[in-house]
Order: sequence, then structure tokens, then C-alpha cells
Amino acid sequence: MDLAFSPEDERFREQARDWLATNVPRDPRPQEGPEMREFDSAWQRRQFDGGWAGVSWPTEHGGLGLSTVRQLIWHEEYARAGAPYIGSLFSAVNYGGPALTIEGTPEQQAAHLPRILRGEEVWSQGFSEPEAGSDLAGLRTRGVVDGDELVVTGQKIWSSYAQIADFHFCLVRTDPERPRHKGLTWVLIDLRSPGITVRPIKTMARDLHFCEVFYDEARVPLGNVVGGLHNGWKVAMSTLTLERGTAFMADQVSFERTVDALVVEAASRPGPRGTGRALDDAGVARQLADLKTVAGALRSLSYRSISTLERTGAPGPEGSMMRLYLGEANQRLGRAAMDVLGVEGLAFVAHWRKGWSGHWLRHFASTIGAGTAEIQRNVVGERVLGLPR
Amino acid sequence: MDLAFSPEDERFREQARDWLATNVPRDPRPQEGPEMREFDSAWQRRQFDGGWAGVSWPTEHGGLGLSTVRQLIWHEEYARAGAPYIGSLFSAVNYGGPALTIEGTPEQQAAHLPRILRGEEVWSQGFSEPEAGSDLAGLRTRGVVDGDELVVTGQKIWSSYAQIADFHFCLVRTDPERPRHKGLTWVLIDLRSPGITVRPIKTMARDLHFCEVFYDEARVPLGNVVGGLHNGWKVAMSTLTLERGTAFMADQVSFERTVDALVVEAASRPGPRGTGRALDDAGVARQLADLKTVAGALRSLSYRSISTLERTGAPGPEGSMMRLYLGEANQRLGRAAMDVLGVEGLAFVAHWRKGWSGHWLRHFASTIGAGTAEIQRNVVGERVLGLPR
Amino acid sequence: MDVLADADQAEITALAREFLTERLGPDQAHAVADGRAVVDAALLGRAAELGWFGLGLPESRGGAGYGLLEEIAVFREIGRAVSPGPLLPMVLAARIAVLGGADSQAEGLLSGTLRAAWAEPVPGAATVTAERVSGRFASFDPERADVLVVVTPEVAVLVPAPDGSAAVPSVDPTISTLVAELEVAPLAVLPADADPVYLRGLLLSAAALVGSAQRTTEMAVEHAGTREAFGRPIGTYQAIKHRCADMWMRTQAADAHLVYAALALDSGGKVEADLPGLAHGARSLAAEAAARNGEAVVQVHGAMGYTWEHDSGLHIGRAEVLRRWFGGPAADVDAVLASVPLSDPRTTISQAGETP
Amino acid sequence: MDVLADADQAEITALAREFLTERLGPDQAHAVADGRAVVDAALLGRAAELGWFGLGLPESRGGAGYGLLEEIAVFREIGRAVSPGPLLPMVLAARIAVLGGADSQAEGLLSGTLRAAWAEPVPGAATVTAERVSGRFASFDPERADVLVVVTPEVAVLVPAPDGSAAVPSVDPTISTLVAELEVAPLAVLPADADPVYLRGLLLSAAALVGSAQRTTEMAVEHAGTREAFGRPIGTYQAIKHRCADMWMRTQAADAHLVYAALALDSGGKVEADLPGLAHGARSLAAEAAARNGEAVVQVHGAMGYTWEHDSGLHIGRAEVLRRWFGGPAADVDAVLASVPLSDPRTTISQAGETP
Repeated sequence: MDLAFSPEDERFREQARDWLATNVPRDPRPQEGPEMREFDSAWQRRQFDGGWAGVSWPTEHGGLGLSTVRQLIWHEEYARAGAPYIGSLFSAVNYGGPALTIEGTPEQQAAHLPRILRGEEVWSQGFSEPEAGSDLAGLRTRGVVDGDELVVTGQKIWSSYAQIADFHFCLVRTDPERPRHKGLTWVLIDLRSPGITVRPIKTMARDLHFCEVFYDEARVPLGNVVGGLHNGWKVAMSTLTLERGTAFMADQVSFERTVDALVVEAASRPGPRGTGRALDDAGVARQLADLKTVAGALRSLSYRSISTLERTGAPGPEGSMMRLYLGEANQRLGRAAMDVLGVEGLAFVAHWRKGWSGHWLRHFASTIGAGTAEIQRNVVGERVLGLPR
Repeated sequence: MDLAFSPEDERFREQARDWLATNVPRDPRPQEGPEMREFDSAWQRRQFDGGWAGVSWPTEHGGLGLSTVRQLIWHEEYARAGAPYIGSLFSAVNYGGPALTIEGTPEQQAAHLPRILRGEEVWSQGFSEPEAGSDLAGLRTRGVVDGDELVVTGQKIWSSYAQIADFHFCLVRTDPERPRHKGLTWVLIDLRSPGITVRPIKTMARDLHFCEVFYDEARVPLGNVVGGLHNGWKVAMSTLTLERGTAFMADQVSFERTVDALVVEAASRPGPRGTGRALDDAGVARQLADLKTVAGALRSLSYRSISTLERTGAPGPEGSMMRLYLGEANQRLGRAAMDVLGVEGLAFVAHWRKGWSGHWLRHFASTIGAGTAEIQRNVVGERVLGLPR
Repeated sequence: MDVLADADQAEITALAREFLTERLGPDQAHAVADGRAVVDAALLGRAAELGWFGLGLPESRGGAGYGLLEEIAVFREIGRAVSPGPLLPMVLAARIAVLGGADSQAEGLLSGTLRAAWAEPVPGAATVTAERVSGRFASFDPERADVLVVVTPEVAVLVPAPDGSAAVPSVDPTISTLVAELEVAPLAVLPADADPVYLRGLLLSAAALVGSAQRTTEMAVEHAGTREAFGRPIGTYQAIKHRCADMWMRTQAADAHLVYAALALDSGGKVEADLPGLAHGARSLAAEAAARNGEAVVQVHGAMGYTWEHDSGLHIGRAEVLRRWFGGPAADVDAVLASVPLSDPRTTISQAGETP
Repeated sequence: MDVLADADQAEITALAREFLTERLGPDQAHAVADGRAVVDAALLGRAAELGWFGLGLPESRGGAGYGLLEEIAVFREIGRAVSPGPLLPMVLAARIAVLGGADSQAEGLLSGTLRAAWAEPVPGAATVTAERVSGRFASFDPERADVLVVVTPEVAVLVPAPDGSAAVPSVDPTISTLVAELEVAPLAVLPADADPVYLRGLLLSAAALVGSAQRTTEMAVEHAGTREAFGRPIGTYQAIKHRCADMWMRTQAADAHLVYAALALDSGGKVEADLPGLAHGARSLAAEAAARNGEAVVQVHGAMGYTWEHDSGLHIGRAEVLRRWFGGPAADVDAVLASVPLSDPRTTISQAGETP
């Protein structure tokens, strides 16, 4: 047992830190529209040119093929350097692309992976539907094989960044006769195809990155099916495992910085009765100490998960809880921040660097997205603890 | 709408207050054994002799037959006077006896009700079984009709005060062929009958008032069946409605006094860092203010429930939540008290007048007894809100 | 003793619901949030015609002569409807002007031609007396306001509204906010010993919060009963069912305590002496119910509940704003604890509380 | 970097579990609670033979030469087994005596012939220096003790045990307690700059709490999987299933953070500089996990979990006692917040945290 990294890992950390120190963009990341895409792409291109794109991607697909320990180091240094949120490239770089490295054909890989790594291709996920949220296998969007094409009709929802994306990777029902999980297909759809309408959905946090995507007999080449017809459930599960795994490690590191910022905020403002510091309010202090500790515990859990992965080839069961644990902590953080600011903190402020209300509102989604809290607790209860369904 | 009581009600309140002021026993109530029973009986007898026994009982059965408003007033004055907990007479006076006034035959009523009102008869409830807790209808204790007797074999558990009681009112399965709810019978069993063994169960709060009661072919006269053979479920439900209704109104009033005592405690002790008062710790203050408010809200809910009863003849749906609401508040109170006392409060102290750890431990049972928190939330969700089962 | 609504109050509730549904309900709130509409003088005039701004004022002074309970019935509906517009400031401003003898303001406020906005003192940074209002205040919807309402436990005043054009959107998308310095003399003054306007306003804000909690409970229950997942209505799952039960429980407790506190205040303290503790207690339950139910209604609705189009965000934002008025949660804690007698009940009684 | 137990540690865990199950497990704890047994010198001698009291001391000083992680492995098992007896005070007392150069006490403590008990300073009412221990202390199991262990962030000392015959049962039915005044000079002194005995002890107590949380999780999961209600195992109901999931989550987080903190402490602060914040954070997670799991395990077991015979009461009492040592929850809050840098990360970085 040892917390220390190997000298080689430490050298990698230094190199990453050095490169990030001089290359992280200092301009604020635009929050919407083509400017956002342009910013995200340019930053990805810069990482690619610097030899840092695809830390965890296999080398045969242009990645660095590094160990999970080095991914961890990269994420830690990335966050420490204040590098931009990956934003619109999240789906392609962090899990859609990696899924293609596992499930795609050589042709599919050649067509997309280099472009993704260079920041030239934006993907969006199309799994959820209005009538199939938590119950993913209940989805209804149809894909009918017609010659060498799939004709897709239906509606997807909660597709992040679809309004600026090039491709939509969807799960569609290609065989309604088979059992629910067995008639689905995973397919990559060019969003510029005829018959597709994208409508952004404004959230209660007032941002526009979720979209509805409507399909009206859109025609997709069968060559875009990944993992084979009717085999989509398996592909989707491996995609989701990636989404729920290391892909959000950066979020954990940034959570700790957000907690630190709130402690500083509470130390510099008066308490709820106008006296002392907010941080001297024992209730506030207890909440903030709890959040700071949770931030540390998430790091400790990551270390444990990575150690297990390194030793056994599979991550430990911690992974199934970390996203929920972080999401609920972010919700508590939001509420604590609103209490610290009191009546002076009621202005809507989108970005946490200028205020807290946006953080508070945004994290109402943290126990819904990527599996509701209820589903995630079911998963822990059933798959980890072995309780009956 | 009016909070004021009628002049007649106010006169009743004054009379109750006057009588209680001079008659409430000042000796501490013994916590165990025959001394406890003797104390409880003597106090009940005193109320009977003073004309105050059975405030809510029908006049034809020796009660005062008073309105729910007057019951409320009596409970309020009773608690305000610091009158003793009803203790071992709870089951007979507060809901077993009242159930008999509704469901019993004239012979049964004549045999028991006067003795109960005079404090001469102690009853204990025998509904739960080791394999049938929340799922009451799953009970297995058998009652076989043999001539003019019922032969009872099985095991009951969580029967309060059975070790000092005279009678055990049980739900037994008399027809295993019928559907679960339809083959049960409510029967009153003399605990001195042969074939009955009573074993007290010590709790983690270190008291001994719960018992197991074992039946080995105990013979019970059929005349002790209440409400008819195989009709026990209906009788039990009306019993439980009484148990969960106004019967625990006194607990609510005493809860507020307990909160007040903890506030005084927190105002007279140093805070968790040894500085100031514990009450100046904003976290402690928030908890105590919450508890004080919950105490008030319970009173407000009682008033609403009684108003509904007076107007419509049936209590409002509030009743189904109040016991759980109080139980959870008592648990929070226990935790808050342990925090207020800190490392100096770890001695086990049974009675709240001398310390708080007994209160804390005792209320672990508050979300289990008389229907677990889970069952009670199901009831609210299904019967009050109409959600599907 | 009877704490249930009487026929008159039920009628007031029904009328209010009808008007609000048509003119000042969630649809209008969404329109205001989207910038497609404003609550203008005409709309305030309509509410004034219904007598809302003088509901609790004597008929001899231009009011409707109703009591606090009727005002509460209306504000519960306002909360259910997440009505946009400065309804609470208007009602309190009219009361201050009428009872404080500021006749010219009184007329304008009762008729809805003069517009009031809320100004909440920033704790520790503001001073409010009958002579002077100074320091930092958070105002809400100040842009078109003529007067600001400032209410403390000691005194309630109206002051001329300063330039509010720098106001920004708040977490309630129908309400703007501005934190700024004031240094001004009141136009109208109503001391607490003349009228408990602080406590009345506190209870009206609690009523709006209770109404919101009632509505979000209904929304959650309705969705849980119809939305299906894995072949069953989601309300059959205990995680959802129990959440709905808790929403209902919180709301019932808050509403019952609100009515109790209002009846006690209406009785002038004859029934219960500790009016501030009661009223702040009722507000704290209402605020917690509205805020926790806001979280729960989103969770029950899933992603749909997180959208801008859904009503949940309106309820969440409104609850967060309202619960910060009247001193916010810290004032609730202080007032409730101030009501606890300092003698130890354990030494003054013999046995109560020795529950098993 | 590898934070998983190695083969040696796994063996230590297995051996400890075997010994504890046989000699110092729940059965013995119940026997002590019922007054049918005491943890006597013979039993302490057996533990001493296993080398437990010097596990983390150098072999050259009579110890086993293991590190903190091995001690943690043992104390996790002690927590799982709710072992009766003053094991934590013995380990810390031996460390203080050995490293503090109090040779005569050292020998007795390592061999289990000298008996130690815990004395926790009452905040604000006690003073502990290398020269003097005075003021009010809560001691635990003081009756048969020879020395009391007093540990603060600055200094750790042993003092002669005063008369403990007035001790009364605590909420942990295997442990007695006595709050009394001390005024005495230390027998042995170990300053924090010579050895971080405070932080080591804090982590050992956290390990016992984590072990308890692990065990109650297992108990709840096992019961939920087998006990039936309404024809189904109760673990199929979300109220129970999700409660079990939360028990597991809390425990995993607490255990992972405990190991991280211990490795950091063992590295002498090379990896992580903020050792007090880390250690107190780990303890607070462990204490919360043990206490909340204690509540949950009773609820999952229903009335059965509330009985004296059940193990749940042992875990609940133990957690409540242990979490009040080392300054209790307030010390955790203070130490964790002291670790936060005072410069605002929002002004020192550009974009991190702008998650969607």
C-alpha cells in the first residue's frame, strides 16, 4: 500500500503540468452557440497538437494509451491548471469515441476517431425518449431496414449539444417482435440528414444545451450501425459504463475547488444575523466541513477504484456510487451557498465564479441525469449488495 | 373559524385543572414490576373516584361521554399538570376498552369495562408475531374451536406489559382455509390460563415492558371472542384506529415539554467547543427551533383533526401522519440532546428528567412500533393520496 | 374551537382561484419569465377591483373588511398559482398607508395605480426607524415601483422608490432584484404597537409558501400516478410513493400551523401569547415545505421537471425568494427559541414525558 | 500508487477476526453487558501475546514493527466485532509509554498487566500540558484501570488512574463512564512533534467506527434478503433496498478515506500536507457512517433490532461513545475547515468548475 506515484508517473505529472501551464486558454469559455463549439474545438486541437489528446484512448486510434493512474494524474493536473470544461466534446471524446474503439468497425474508426481527437467532430447522445427515461429499454424510436439504409422515425430527448453537433448516436428499436432489450440497435446518425429536426430545451437553470431531436423517416446508411443490428443494448451498456466511469473524474476535482471557493465566500461575508462571519455560524461550518470531506472522500474512492482496476483489470464497485454521491453533494453545496448569501444572493448568476445561484439551480439535475438517484440506488442494492429485485 | 373554546368548554377546563392540581400524585412512577402496576391502578382509581375516568368512553359504559374537544382539553390539562404517564393501563383504557364498547357483547362489556375504568384490570395487546410484524395479516397463531372453547397455540411478541397484565387481546387464525384477512378472530385471553408462558424482552433502551407470550394449547371460552368468529380483522382495524388516533395525544403534549427542557439544558451548558452556551451554536439552535415548531404543528394538526371530526363525524387524514411525524421528531430530539451534552452525556440515564440518553435510545422504536415508518408512508401514499399499490 | 374554513372563506378561495387561473396563474408567470408579458397597471387595477389590496382593511377605510384568515386564503391561492406581480408588497403597503394615515398613498395603493415593491434590510447593514431608512437593502421588482415597503418587527414604513433600472433577474424568473443603498425618510409609518403588520405579512408570505407546497404535492402525485417506468406507474415504487407522502405531510403540518398562528394573531394574542414565535414557526414550516417540495417535484418528474417550460422552476424560485424575506430562516430560529420559557419543566412538573 | 490491502494485511485481518470471534466478539460483548463476564487481565494478556498493544511500535522497542495500516486493519475488525475491553486506550498508552521513555509503564502495557482507560477532556473545562493534567474529564471503563490516557493535538500523556468506583453504565452497555475532576502530574509524556499519537489514535478510532458500519451494513443486507413481509423479501421494497444502498455508500466512502488518510499520515506528510484535516475528515465520515448505519440497521430489523439481545444496540452505543472522543464532531469541523486555503480559487484559475 502506498500513496506515492512511481518516478515515471511523477515525470508524466510534471510534463502535463508544464504543458498545461503554458497552453490552457485564458479567455472565458463561451456558454452558447457556435462560439462555444469553436472554443471547445480549438482547445481540443491544441491538446492534439501538443500530443495530449486521448490520454486514455488506445495508441492504434491515435490516443496516448496510458494507464488509468496516468489518466487520474492528467485529470488532476487539468483541474489544478483551471483548464476549460470539455463541454460540447464530452460525448465524443469521453465515451462515444472510446465506445467506437471497442465496438466499431475499422472503417467506422477511421472515419471518426481521428476527427474526434482533433476536435473536428461533435457528437451528441440520443438514448432517452419522452416515454423512456429511467427505463431505457422501453424506447420507441423505430429503425426500419430498407435496402442498405435504416429509416428512423421517432423522438429523442435530453441530447446535450445536439444543436451544434455533427452526429447523434442513438439507440433505436429495429425489431419490435423481440424482447425489449434484444431488438435495439446503436447507430451513428449524421444530424444534417433530411428528416431531422433539432429543438433546444431551455432548463430551469436557463441554459440551452439539452435538445429534443425529432426523426421523420430519416435515412441512415447501414454502415453507420455500430456493433451489429439488434445488438444495441450491449453497445449502449458499454457506452454508459464509460459515461459513468472515469469520464467525470474532472467533475470531482473541480467540486473540491468549488467547495474551497464557498468556504472563502463564507469567511468573507457576515453571518445570517449580520454579525461575525458566515463561517462562524456553526450550522454553515458543519455543512462546509462535510462538503470538504466528501470532496476528499471522492478522491479516495477514485484512488481505490483505480487501484482495483490496475490490480484486477476491472474497477471496484465504488464506481456505481460515486456519481450519485457527488451529485447529492453538489446539491447540498448549492443549498449551503444560498444560505451563506442569504437575501443578497437571490440574483440569477449563471457562472459559479460570479455567484452561486446558477450552481444551485443546475444541480437539481444531478440526481436525474445519467440514471436517476432511484435507479442508481437500485443498482447498488441489487448488483453490489445482491438484494432481490 | 375560531381558536376560542366555548364558555362551557372553558368551564370544563377549569374544573379539570382544579381537580388535577390537587390530585396528581407527586411520587415518581415506578418503572417496573408490581409497584408500577399498583401505582398505575391507584392513579386510575383516583381518577375514577373523582369522576374523571373514561373521558371519551360512552356514558352507558361508565365514561363521561364527552366530545373530542373535551378529550383534547383533558389531555392538555393532564399534561400541563404533569400527571403520570398512563403506563400499563394504556392498552385497556385508551383503546382495548373503547374497542369493546363498540364490538363487545353486553356480557363482555359488563364483565370488563367497569373493572378497566376502576384500574382493576390490566390488558396487553397480542397482535404481532415473530414472522408477522408489519404484515399483520400474515400471523400464524392458531385458534381451533373445540366445543365451547378456542384452543390457542402459537407465539405473540411485543406485547407491552404482558408480564403484569390480566388479559391479552389477541388476533388468532381460526380458519386457515380462508383468505389471509378473513380467517382471523379477535379474542380476549386470561393470561393466567394454563398453557401460557410470558417472557419479558429487554430492549436496547434497557427496559422490560415488551413481552413474548407463548401459547401451547391454551383453552379460551368462546364467550371471550369479540365481534364474532373469523371477524377479527375488522375488530383489529378499529382497535388500531383507536390506538393510532387520539390515544397518543398526551404524548404530543409531553413532547413539547421535553423540547422546552432541552432548550433550557442547551441554555445552561457550554457549547461543543467549551465556549458560550450550547444554544448559541447555530446548528443546535436550528434543530431546537425546528423541534419546538414541530411540537406546535402537532397541536395545530390535532386541532384540525378534531375540528374535522366535530364537523363531519370522521377525523381528517392528518391522523395517519401524526404518529410518524412525532416519532421522527422524537428521534431528532434524542440526537440533538446527545449533541448538546457531548462527551459528558454518555452515561445511560433511563429517565428524561435526569438526562437524555434514555430518551435517545427509547425512540429508536418510534419508527417501528404501531406500524413501521415504511408502512405508515405507504398508507399515506395509497389511502390518502390515492397512489397505486 | 373550529379551525376549518367556513363557507365564506371557501367562496373567497374559489373566486381567487378562478381569477388567478385566468389572469395571474402559471401561464402568466411563464409569459413574464419569457419576457412576453409584464404585470402592468391594468392587471393590478383588476386585482384592486376585486378588493385584494384592502381585503383585510376595514370597510370604513376603503377595505373589504375581511380578517386575516381571508387574506390567507387568497395568498394560499397566489402561492398555488405562482402568480407574478407585487401582490404581497401591495397588500402590506396599502395597510401601512391606510392605518398609518398616509391618505394619498393609500388611495393609489388600494386602487392599484401606485405600485409597491419589497425592500428587505440586509442583516447588520441596514437601519429602519420611523424617521429614517438607511443602509443596504435587497429590493424585488423595483423597476416600475413607486414606493418600497420596508417592514421590521418594530415598525413598517413606505419610502419613495429609487431608480431600480439596474435590477437583474432573480432565481424566480418572474421577479427582478437589486441590492443597493438607501438613505431616505419614510412617506408613511406604522409602528408595530399600532398594528402587527410585520406578523401579518409574515403569515401571508407563509400562506403563499404553503400554497406552493400544496400545488407541487398535487403535481407530483398526479405524475406519479400516471407516468410509467418498467411497466408500472412510478408511484408504485416506494422511493416515489414515500417522497409524495413526505411532501403531503410537510404541507399538512405547515398549513395547519399557519391557520393556528393566524387565528391566534387574529384573536389579538388572547389565545396564545407568543405571536412572534408562532408566526415565525409557521413561516419556517411553510418555507421548508415549499423548498423541499420544490426539490421533490423535480425529482419525481425527472428531466421533464428540470425544464424551463415546467412549473417546478417557478415554484422553486418563488420559494427561495419568499423564504428570505422577513429576516429569513435565522429570524425564525431566533423568534421560536425566544418563546421557550426559561424555567425547566423537569423541575416544575412531576411525571409527564415518562413515555415508554 | 496502490491503496488496496496487501497479502500481509489481509492475513492480519483474518487472524484478528479469528481471535476476536472466539474471544472478544459480540458474544463476549453481550456477556459483559449482562454482567456475566469482564474483560480481565487474562484476556488482555492474550491480546498482548498476539502483539496487539505494540503492533505499530518498532521491534527494537518491544513492538511488532508494523505500520499504521496494519493497526487500522486490526481496529476495523475490533469495530466489526464490537469487542469489549480497553483496546484503543491500551494501544495508545503503550505507544506513549514506549516512545515517551516511560519504561516501567511500557513493559506493563505491552504485556497487558498494566491497564489503561480513556480520559477525554471536557471542552473548555480541562487543561493538558506536559507538566499537569487538570480540570474535568470524562473517563471510560475507569474502574480497573491503572493509568488514564489523555491525548490532545499538542501532547499525549499518561496519568495515574484515580478511584473509578463511581463509574456508571454508559450508552455502550460494555463501557462504564465517569465525569470527574483531575489534578495530577503525568507519568509519561509524548509531545506531538515527537510522534503524531493524536492523529494515529483518531484514525484507529475511525477504523473501529468503519468496522462497525461495515458490520451493520452486512447485518441489514442479510436480513433484508431473507425476512419476508407481504410475501416478498423486504429487500425488494425500495425503502429497505435504498436504505441498504446508503449504508453501503457511507461505509465505502468512510473506509476509502480512512485508508487514504492513514497512508498520508504514514508517509509523514510527504504526499498530503494537511494531516489533521484529513484525519478528522476521515473520522467524521466514519462516525456518521457508524451512527447512521446504527439507526438504519434497527429500522431494517424492525422490533427485533430494538432488543437487548440483538447486536444493533452494541453498535449504536459503541459508535456514540467513540465519536465523542478526540474532541468529537466539533473538532472535526474545525480541523477540516482549517485545511481550506484562504485564497479564492475563483480568482486564481480561469475556468474549472464550469460544468454544465
